[in-house]
Amino acid sequence: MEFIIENYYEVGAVILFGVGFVTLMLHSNLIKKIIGINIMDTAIFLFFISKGYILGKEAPIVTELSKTADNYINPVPSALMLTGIVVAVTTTAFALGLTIKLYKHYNTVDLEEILKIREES
Amino acid sequence: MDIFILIPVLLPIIAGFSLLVFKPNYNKRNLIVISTTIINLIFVLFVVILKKDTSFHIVRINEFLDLYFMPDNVGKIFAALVSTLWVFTVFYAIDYMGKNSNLNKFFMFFLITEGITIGIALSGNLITLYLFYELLTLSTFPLVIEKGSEKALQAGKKYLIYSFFGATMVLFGIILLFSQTQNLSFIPGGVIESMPISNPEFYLLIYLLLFLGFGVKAALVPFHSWLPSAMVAPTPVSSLLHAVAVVKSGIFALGRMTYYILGWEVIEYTGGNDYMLILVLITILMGSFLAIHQENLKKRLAYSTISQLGYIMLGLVIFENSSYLGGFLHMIFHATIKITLFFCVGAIMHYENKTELHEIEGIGKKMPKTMLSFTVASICLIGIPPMNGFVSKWFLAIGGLEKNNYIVPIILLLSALLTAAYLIPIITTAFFKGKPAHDVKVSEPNNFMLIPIIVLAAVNVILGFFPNAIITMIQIAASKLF
Amino acid sequence: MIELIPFINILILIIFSFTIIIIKKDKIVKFMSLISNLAVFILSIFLLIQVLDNGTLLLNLGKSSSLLGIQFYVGPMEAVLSVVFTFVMLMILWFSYSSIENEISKSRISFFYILINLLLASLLGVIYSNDLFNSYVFIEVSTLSACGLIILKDKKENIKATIKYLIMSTIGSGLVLMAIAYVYSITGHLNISSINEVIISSYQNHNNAVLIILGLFTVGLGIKSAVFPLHSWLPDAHSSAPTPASAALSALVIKVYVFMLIKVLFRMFSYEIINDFIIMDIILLLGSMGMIFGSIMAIFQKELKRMVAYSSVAQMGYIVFGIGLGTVSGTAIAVYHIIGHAVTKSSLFLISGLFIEKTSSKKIEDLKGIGKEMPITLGLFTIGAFSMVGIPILPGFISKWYLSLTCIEVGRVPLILIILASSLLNVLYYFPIIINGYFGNENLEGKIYKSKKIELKRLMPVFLLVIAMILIGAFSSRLIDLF
Amino acid sequence: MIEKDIILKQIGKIIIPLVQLFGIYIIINGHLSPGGGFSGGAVLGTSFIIMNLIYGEKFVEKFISKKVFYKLIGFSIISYAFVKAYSFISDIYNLPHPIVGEPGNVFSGGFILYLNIALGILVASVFYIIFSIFIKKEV
Repeated sequence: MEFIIENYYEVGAVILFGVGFVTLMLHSNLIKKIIGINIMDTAIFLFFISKGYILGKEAPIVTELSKTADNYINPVPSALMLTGIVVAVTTTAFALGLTIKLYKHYNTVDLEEILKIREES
Repeated sequence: MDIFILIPVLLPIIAGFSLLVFKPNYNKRNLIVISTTIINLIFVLFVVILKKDTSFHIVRINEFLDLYFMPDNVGKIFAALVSTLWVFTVFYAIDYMGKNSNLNKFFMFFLITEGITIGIALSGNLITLYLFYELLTLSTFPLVIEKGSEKALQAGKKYLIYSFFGATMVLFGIILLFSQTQNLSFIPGGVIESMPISNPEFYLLIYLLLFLGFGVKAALVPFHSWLPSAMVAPTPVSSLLHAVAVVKSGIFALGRMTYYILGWEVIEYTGGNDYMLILVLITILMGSFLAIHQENLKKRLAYSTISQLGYIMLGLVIFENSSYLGGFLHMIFHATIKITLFFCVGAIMHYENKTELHEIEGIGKKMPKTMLSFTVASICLIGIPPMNGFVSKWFLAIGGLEKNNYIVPIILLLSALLTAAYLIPIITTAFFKGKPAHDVKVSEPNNFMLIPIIVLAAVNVILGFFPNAIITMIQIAASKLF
Repeated sequence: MIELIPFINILILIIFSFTIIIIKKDKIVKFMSLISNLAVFILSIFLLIQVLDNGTLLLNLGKSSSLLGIQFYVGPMEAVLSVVFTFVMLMILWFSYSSIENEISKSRISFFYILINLLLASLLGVIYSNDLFNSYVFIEVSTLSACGLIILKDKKENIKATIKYLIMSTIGSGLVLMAIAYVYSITGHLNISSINEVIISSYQNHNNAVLIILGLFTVGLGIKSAVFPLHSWLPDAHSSAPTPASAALSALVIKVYVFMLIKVLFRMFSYEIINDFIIMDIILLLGSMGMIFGSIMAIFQKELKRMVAYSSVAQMGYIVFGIGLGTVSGTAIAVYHIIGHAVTKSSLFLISGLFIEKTSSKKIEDLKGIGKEMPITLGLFTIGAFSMVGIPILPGFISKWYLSLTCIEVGRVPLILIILASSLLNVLYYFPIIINGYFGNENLEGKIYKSKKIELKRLMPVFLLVIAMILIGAFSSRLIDLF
Repeated sequence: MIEKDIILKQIGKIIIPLVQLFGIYIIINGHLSPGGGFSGGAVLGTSFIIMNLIYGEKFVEKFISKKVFYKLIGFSIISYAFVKAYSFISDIYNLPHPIVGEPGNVFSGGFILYLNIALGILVASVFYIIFSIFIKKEV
């Protein structure tokens, strides 16, 4: 129990990841799947950033040059996750675009129904 | 000068592809095909007579993919046999296949197959042999399905699947072997130097894999059924396939494997040959028994081939000097005999359009020379002295007795009886049934067809009387082994 | 200057790809993408020579220490792979010049070349990069551009295939990113070499974490590279894409992820660590299953491109199998098979594209008698199929041979049976096409003879690919010794 | 398109320039204070999106047409690549010794200002283009 409370960022991130993963796997609705992907990605961002966070230290924005590196949190994970966010945004946009297109062709966003249509045809 | 060895292999292949490229007409094509085979025969004889046991490396990719040729006595005899019989077959095939314009492809593969078979004969290590062995399957496959009918395609598929199954087993064996010895060259007595070997079970596995794998092409009994089905091919093809190229390549590969790769001492130590002996004896008997029940002449001969191949394989599972000699002799004699028989049956098929036993009543009066040749060849195959079949069977029986294996001569005798039982009916039906002689107009086949038949029949007789030249050559090879 | 080549390669491709956005004329677009790919190919050859002469090349961008900057690591494997990949891509591009109009509407042609350039850039990025996160970004770029390539052909099935692919590979990249996060959290590094140093000294303290990392990487990259039970997106995606795109996808894209897996397993961890964990056996199992089931499923396919795509699944099985053996030689053969299969499968896909174009049917049964109408094309197909089946000298045989030897080396002799069974199964689905193509007459009867011969100009790239394949087979021992 | 409410239009007139200015501020001050190309570009792009929503697409096209957006993407990315590549290759203004911006002086910090601007333009254009593709359903 103590372990969980101490590492509540990680535990939260892993739970969130699980939620996202389950959403992605179990829902056949494409929009929900995309939401699931986003939750998953967010969980990873949280996990990653929490690795760089050090309690009681500031964001690494240099306003006074006198402060040394010890005063700041680790900026590398945050910088990486910025890229990660961009990637996630791109993927989401692409997936949404595809969904719109799919809806135009099949009149449904339910992936299982769409897969069924293929088998029939 | 060593590159000379390559010519017999490459010449037919190049000539074959030239047929595809230049698309010659009927006469030119015949000229090309005939001249190629004859020139190739001359080259092969050159190699046989002139070349000592030298090797020629084609390409060396790495320690195992090292392709090279090394004609030794065994390979030379096989190469000479193949190229000689090919000449006869070419003449026969030109007449048999007729003037169909679409035959360039057929003759292309026909020539390529010759090159590949000679490649098998001359190859100097197991991997080269395996490469040509696979290529042989691929190049003979179009010949088998020449007719293009559904039945032919079915037979072709069967042939392919069996062959590749066998080749896969062989490959498995080669891999296992290579991992142990790092050497796949043909060395008389085998590549394994240290006797006794430490892990006989492993070598037993290798031996069984290789024997059964090559045995597919040699029509060993559990894997024999492709051979009768492949009878849908045109007669020149089936005669070559079954008498010379394919099955003999299987046998030849088995011989190489037994005596030149694993070495008979190793095999005897593992005891693998005892298991195989049982299979071989079954092959002999089963082929004969099945042959008796065939109405179709070609099928009858096909099952007879299976049985005769068993004889040859006897020489590969009983490690005795005379067995080796007998097996090798029978490989040569069976080739000449069986090709004669097939040619006769093919002539009947081609000119009279008769394929079944009961249809050929009185055919001996119509085609006396053909059927006489058939009779001579049959007598040879049954092994009545002093025909050539007798010589080889004699040595085989002696070999069995030297090993105190009395079942071998018994089975040989029994099978000789059975051989008579399935060949004599053909002769009696042809000569003594049907209309009386003076009613029938004699109409022999074309000379293109007839001359090969008669010459081959004569060769059989001559070989029976004077086998010594060949026996000496084989003895030289055998002396290195025993 | 020459040590900057990896960076310049990627830079050239990206700059040209975005220059294409501004240009309107298709001819110039094609020309530009050709120029950039050719330049990259030539530079890769220089890079290979450099690496062979001077050994592994480490490029720290900005010449800073490896701790902060992005590091490119170009060993012999990477150099050879980049030469092969750029060569294959160049041939695919060459092929596409004459055929792309048939499959893609005119307004989208420039997109095709943008995406191809971007794809190659990201693939090279994954190959070169020695930095986990950088690799991740490149992986994402390659996935998205691959999706883009599939969707270019505006049909129902393409959209469906793309969405399937996208969702699956998003799961994959999510898992990979999670794995990267774990790695970062236990080592504090993103540079593969630095991680290795830390992990070797301290992996026993993090046994569970290492297992989780390995599992996440294997599953994540496994999804992306269509390792057997995770392959379900591949046949749809690769068979519905435009022909040059499916060639690129099947020959290059899935390979890169496997190569990434190799880097992770053997460079980030090491052989000693990896063999302590159960993961190698699982990878071996997945590979064996892929080899068998991929082939079995290919046998039941009725469409040519789907069959070739399933054959890719089987061939991925070989690569994964080589990795799973967990030895240096196994890895070398896996990389060799990546190369051999890249060349073979791209030529097979391009040829099947030609068949489909000329017969205007996707079905295998409509290919009967095709050998009489397109003899040379089917001849090239035959050589490719021979390599798949494993006729000696061709690359397929050599990988099988060495895989078998490695099996014996590690004492797993029964596994050879799987290799052999798989190659027999390959015979079962490639040979009927060839046989029916050359010897089946049914489709020709009652038809006017329609010449479907393809101009030699269009066949040239396929020719070159086949020649390259034979060369790869012929120089196999030198190649494998490099790795 | 349905005519939007007058309040929206009038407020928009005031808000949108402010938003755009704010976006540009974030971009330009990226190397001195929190912010940068991506966040500023996102703000800037959003302003175009709002413009599109309130006044319709034609209104935006009057200022910047779609083709220009595409070209902006191309140019900004190419120039970004060139500048950053130059910095990588020549080792000027690169890690681990980046030139640190001086608070208050916009033209400091080496290439970072230019890179931020290019990135900002890129992000803004991409955001707007994605939005316009979605709203017109011409995916």
